[in-house]
Amino acid sequence: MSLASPHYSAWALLRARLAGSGYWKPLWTGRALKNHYDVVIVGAGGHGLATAYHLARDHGIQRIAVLEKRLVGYGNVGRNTTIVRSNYLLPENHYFYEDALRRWGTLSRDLNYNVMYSPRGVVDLAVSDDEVPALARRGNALRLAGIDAELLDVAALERRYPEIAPRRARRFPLAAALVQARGGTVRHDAVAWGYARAASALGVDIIEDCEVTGVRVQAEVAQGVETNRGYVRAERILFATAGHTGMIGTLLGVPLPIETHLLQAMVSEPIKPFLHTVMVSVFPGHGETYISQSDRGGLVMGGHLDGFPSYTREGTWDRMQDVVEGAVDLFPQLGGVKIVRQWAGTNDMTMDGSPIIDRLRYNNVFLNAGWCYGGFKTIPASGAACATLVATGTAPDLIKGYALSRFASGHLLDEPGRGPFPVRL
Amino acid sequence: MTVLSCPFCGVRELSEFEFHKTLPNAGDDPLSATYFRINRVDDSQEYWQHVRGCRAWLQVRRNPSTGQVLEMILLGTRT
Amino acid sequence: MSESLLLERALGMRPAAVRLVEVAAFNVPRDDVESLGLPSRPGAVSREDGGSCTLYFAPGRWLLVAPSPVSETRVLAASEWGSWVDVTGKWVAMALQGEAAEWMLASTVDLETTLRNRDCAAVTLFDCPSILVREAQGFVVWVRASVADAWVSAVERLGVNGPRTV
Amino acid sequence: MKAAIKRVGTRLSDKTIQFFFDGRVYQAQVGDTAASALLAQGVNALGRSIKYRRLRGLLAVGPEEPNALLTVGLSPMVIPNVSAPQLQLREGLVLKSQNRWPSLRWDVASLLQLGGGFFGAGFYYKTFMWPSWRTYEPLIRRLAGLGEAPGASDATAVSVEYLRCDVLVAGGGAAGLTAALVAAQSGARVLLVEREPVIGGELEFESAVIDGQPAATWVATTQKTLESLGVRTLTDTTLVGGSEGVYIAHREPGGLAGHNGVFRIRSGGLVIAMGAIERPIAFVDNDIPGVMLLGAAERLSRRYGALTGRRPVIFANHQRAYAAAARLVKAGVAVQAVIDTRPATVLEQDATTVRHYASLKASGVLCLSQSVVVAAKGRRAVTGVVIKHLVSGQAKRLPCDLLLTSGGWSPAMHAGLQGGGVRHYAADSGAFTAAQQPTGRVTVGASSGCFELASLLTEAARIAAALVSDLGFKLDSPRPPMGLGDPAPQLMPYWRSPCTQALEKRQFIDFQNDVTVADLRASLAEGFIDIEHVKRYTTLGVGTDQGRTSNVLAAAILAEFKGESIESVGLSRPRPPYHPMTMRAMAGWRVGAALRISKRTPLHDWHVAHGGVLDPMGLWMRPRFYLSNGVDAATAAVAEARRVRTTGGMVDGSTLGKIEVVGAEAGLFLDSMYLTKASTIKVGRSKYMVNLREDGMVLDDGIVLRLAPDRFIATTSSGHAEHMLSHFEHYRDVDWAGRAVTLTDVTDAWSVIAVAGPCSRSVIQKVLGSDWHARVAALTHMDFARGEFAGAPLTVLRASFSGELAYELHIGPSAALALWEALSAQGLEPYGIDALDILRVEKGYLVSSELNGETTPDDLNMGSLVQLGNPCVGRALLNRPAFSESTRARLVGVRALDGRSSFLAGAQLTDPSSTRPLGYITSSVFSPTLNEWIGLALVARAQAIEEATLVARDPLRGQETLIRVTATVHVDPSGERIKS
Repeated sequence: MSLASPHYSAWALLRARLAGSGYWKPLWTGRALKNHYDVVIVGAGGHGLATAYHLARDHGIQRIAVLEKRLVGYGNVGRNTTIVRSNYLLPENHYFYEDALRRWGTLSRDLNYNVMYSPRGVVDLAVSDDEVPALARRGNALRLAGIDAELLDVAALERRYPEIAPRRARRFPLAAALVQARGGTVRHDAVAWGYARAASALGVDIIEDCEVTGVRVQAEVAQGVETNRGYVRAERILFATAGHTGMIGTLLGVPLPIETHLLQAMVSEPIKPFLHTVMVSVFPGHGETYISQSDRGGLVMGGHLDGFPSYTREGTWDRMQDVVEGAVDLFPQLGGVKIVRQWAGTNDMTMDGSPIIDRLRYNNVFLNAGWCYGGFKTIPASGAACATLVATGTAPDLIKGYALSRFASGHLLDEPGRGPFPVRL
Repeated sequence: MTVLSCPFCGVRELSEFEFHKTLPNAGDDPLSATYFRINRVDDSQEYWQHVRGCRAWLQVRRNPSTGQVLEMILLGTRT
Repeated sequence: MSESLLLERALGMRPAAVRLVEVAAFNVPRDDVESLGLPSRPGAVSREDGGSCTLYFAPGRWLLVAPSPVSETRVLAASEWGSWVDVTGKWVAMALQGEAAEWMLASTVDLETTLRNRDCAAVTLFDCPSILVREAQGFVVWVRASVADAWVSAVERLGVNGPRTV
Repeated sequence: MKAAIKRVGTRLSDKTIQFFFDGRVYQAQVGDTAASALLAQGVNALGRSIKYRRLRGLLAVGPEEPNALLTVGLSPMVIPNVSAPQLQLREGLVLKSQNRWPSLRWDVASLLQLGGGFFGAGFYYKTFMWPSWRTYEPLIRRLAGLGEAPGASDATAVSVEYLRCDVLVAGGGAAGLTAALVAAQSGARVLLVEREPVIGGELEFESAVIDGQPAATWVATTQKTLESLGVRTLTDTTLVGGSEGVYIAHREPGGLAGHNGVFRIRSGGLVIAMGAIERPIAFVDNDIPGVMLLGAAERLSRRYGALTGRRPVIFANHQRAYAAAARLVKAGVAVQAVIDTRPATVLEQDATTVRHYASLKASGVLCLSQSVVVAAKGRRAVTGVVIKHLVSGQAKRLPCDLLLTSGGWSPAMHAGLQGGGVRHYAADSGAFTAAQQPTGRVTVGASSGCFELASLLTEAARIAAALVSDLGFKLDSPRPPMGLGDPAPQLMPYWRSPCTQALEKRQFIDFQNDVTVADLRASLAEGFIDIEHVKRYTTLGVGTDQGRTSNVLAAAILAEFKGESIESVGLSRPRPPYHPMTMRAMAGWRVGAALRISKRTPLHDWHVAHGGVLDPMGLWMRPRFYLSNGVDAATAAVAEARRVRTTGGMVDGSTLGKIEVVGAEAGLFLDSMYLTKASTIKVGRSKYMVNLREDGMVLDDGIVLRLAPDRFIATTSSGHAEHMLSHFEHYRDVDWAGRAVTLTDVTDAWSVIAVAGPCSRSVIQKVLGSDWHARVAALTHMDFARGEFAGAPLTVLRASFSGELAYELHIGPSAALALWEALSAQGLEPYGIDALDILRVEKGYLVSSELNGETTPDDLNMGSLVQLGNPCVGRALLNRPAFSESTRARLVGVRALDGRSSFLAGAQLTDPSSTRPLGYITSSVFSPTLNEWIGLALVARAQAIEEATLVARDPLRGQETLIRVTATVHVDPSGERIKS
């Protein structure tokens, strides 16, 4: 009997129905930890798993282990607000995020796992005419790069998204919106599970409950990792540990341009779908809200960081309040709808707001980190590009901008011009 | 973490305070001081401002894994 | 608005009726602060004859509420250890009296903790930067002039939809 | 509608009211909930589940109810998902069942359940991939959700009240009341919050005697005692969040948003006494309407007399079943049978149960031990049960119209797990409790896994005494209340009845989300083994009820399948809020216009009265333009700007940030903050200065005035004022601590009226009078003079935002209006922010479009200032190689090549032959002076050459304009006007 997860399809569902129990198999197999790998990836989140998948699929690397302290997909890949988009201002970012967005389009079929990519549109609302030039600058940059973007005035907004009632009197009246129609949402957990399943099928060992505690180095070459299950030799090591990246830097004695902050999200009780897009609004006086409605009917919301370094995964009440204030301002009809759950993830915030995919101190140690708010939406692109970096030792053009050296050289990728502060609300 | 104790104002809700940055502990050169951090899960030196209170700048030592405040210094004075 | 509430918005906007001075020391605490007639305990309020008072509202910072311009000698003395800045017009006074005063404030601040062991506190009330002062009867709130209207609207909203729901 | 017989219950009055449910009129008594009134009138089915749309009745009486959720009101003014057992009826209330079409009884989509198991956990991940999910999603979304989405605004402000106490007691049952009493007697200030409209908890129906009084009397006495000790009690109020001394409680009387309020409670200690949630037992078709929790039935019976005449079978695994059965019989409920999973010997462990057992037998109630219900029978309502003896395996069928189940209780311990606190599992009671609580937080009563009254009272008193003692209160030998209630449960954990694997898909665990035993099995088979994975894969516990009735049951069944202990399976982590909370309650008073405060200048009312069109700019309200100058912004602004250049105008600049910097070292401090030196400014003079951020980017610019050798005023741009103040304060407090410099925010202490244009000098001279005449005349560019106007301090600064001869009048706010009106009386017209923008772009002056946090001084053509070598904040990082590359953008002026076409800020600039951006337009205006569109742009240094031709590409707005690069100053490059 094969241990491998069978191909998924409507036919398979029917066959499983006829076959009774035993038809479906674990998505990834809990293989034993071996003592030597070509590549050890630390962190079975979206980036680690996607990189493992691409290393095995695109580069034919045989012996790959993904070591995970807790569970597959237990970190930010399963804690975000599921938004995907590529409407970034800077070319280094928008080409990369666009690569991801294109891959989202076919990922379900590539992985044979439905990740429910829903290109329902991402609408960035402007609450003042003063914001329009910046939106236009971004949208025009996108259009010239061949990426979809539309600028809607209030009248167009009203036609397209009447649910937001753009002409309603508000403290900050809506002025315009930048829309990326191909942006949308993806079922977050499915991404981790789908990659884990596909990587496992290609022979990748996914080892849960395996914490990496140190790196063994000899003559400036990393030899392997110490884990709570013993030492594992590794030819190459990739760290993809999101909120715990700062500690990895400290472990290796390399200060990193990263602080770990909490980002929370919350969901309402399910109601009949009325919001068929993703709305994003930033309000003057410390406030941001992004809101969408899931296919279950719950309103999924998020906003700013909690605002101080934290690993607690317990979001502050005040930030939840702040996000909900914004949501009620955008949709006053939601006043009587109840919030049922709030949660938080630990985000690896860099000092310019853009990620880092690069070597880390040693020639055979790599880092995939600094995802700030944007980690989930890049997973397919990050996995492919990072796999190339790890396999060939050379960063593909798409991620050349994400080198650690950019802070010293000044080639910063500071989308909002916020400067070297993860938090400035 | 729900409150902080301002050395001048006493116990106030967290929302009155704003975190600014972790202390430049990765080196004194401007590049390190501006961008690079030594992240410890149990001990973080930070600048905060009691911006919606007395506006004092504070140096706060915290355990970011628990939120526990280990030390709180009122800045702006030279002793 | 509740009848028992007296909301005044007079002091700050009346020209020459009152001078406001913010005093800031280079260093805190300083031994000679009291010799200059400034209260030295955080949150202390000292009141003088003639209606002037001094609020110790932030580390090394005092707000002097004086009926007349501050004397030249005090200003000169300050240059040794700090500064005196005329801020007349920066703060507007709101007097809250009557039994409604406490619950009105309770809809925006934990009054007891904020004023524990002190008579004044720099605090954000209804999102407005304010200095809250406990008076013999009720409170005086010094609100930043640019948000005084916002403060009054917030209080007026409470009159219709007061926090006393129980 | 048949006339209902008057029911008797602790919460009912005789007065009858009418309400509507799914279009029919029903009668109720005042005090009834929607659930009690409907059940009393034989309405069993109250909703449909979210996934399979199974017809469902009431399961529980509390916020844990997963099934009976109703929509209240008429479209579009509806409130969805209101828990029927918590909804207090009012006259004429309109209720609707949810998630069904066309009716609750006949629902088309319920055909989905025919595929039961097919649509089980993981279904969606395995299909709908071709051609894409988007093909199917709209149809699937049509079936999503529970209640109707409200269509009308429901965002009125909700009151917020800050409360302070020493001990917050959450829950007013026997344990909570005892804890409150002990704490209050110690002198601690106690606040008690109770979710129900009355206190008492289970004492409302439990047969108990406390301190020699019947339970109801003890509750009443205790309430009086608490009152006399100053304890404030908030009923209808639930603890929803918070930890470590700040807690949030939500008051929602009648189970309906509308009169709700939020309490923000600061407390030294927290006593969690929130009771426990009864959990069902899994058996086949345990979700048919009429299958209900035993405790729910007790409440319905006692509070509302809603079950009289019904014929229930009781199925449980503990002693309490017999006491409950006896009470139901006494209340006129024809209990058919008590099915107990345990051996008969357990019954003999206490005399009370023996007595109940005997009396039940005598009443003709069938009592079976070691027996279980394996299946409920019935289609739309339960009509019978199939019972099986656990030892003999014999099965039989019993008719009934209600099936009351109880598998024990899960302590409500959400609040005990925030901010530290771990879970502990007690195998004997099948209860998870919170352990290792941080200081100041304790759990008592059923919340702590204590289910027997006598010991519960003693323990609650002991724990409360220890808590107040930790908090520093003295207590002389607390005397705990002595009580006797229902016997200890003697519970033997029992989770699910045996069935074939094929039927497991009808053993429901999470009713709202249709998670069945089969789903748990499937989840494990597919490798989702950890409870957190199971939750995510099956959607267990993610509904409105957050799995309150299902979590422990699911853990137990997983433990069975995995061959592990329940403790090692654990529960998924509970998340706040502990109880669903409306969004408007969360928003409190920050709704509508009050979302954020509005800042106003002293001239606000004048602008409004004179046709100023005010828009938010940050938190400020500022006039964009005046209707007196044109019907729309574009027309008016051009007219206003033209007038400034030809005659003059005035603008309200009060929003400018102002910081007074004082002290012997003030100049040196400012030197460290600005690219150029302030210490070289002469007294009475001012200077245009630029700040850098730590990373070298230009942060802000402004004019610095030197009032005295040791006194400066630094002005900042309006939008950056708050940040700049903090930035200055940071350096003052960190690097300049104790040095001779102080900072005082004087933004609101000075109103600013900027008067610009050829007539400005003469108008000011006229208005200020003869005293000022010569002084104003003597001012050269960047000079200022100080004095008084109308009793307020006045500074007249000759400086220009507009490139005209211009003066900034800094005036004490008390005289701002007088000065403005005096200027107006001299014929000076106001202009708005849009006109100001035109004037400054004509002169190439910068605003936030150019100071966007991405530009170095060199990018903004201020390289010469850097060359001066002042070692200020941010300067050290300006030497990075990227900043001098030829692709790095630099500020230039731009105009249309044809001198006519328009272009807009935000257009990208490219070579005519390429679409690769080389820069973008930061600002653009129609210049009335030049009669053409002009702008500023950031363009790659290689192309930032005057007269270079570029294309402004604006595909978003369908514009493409050939432009030429110019100098940044479009009008009066030699500055003749300023100097005039």
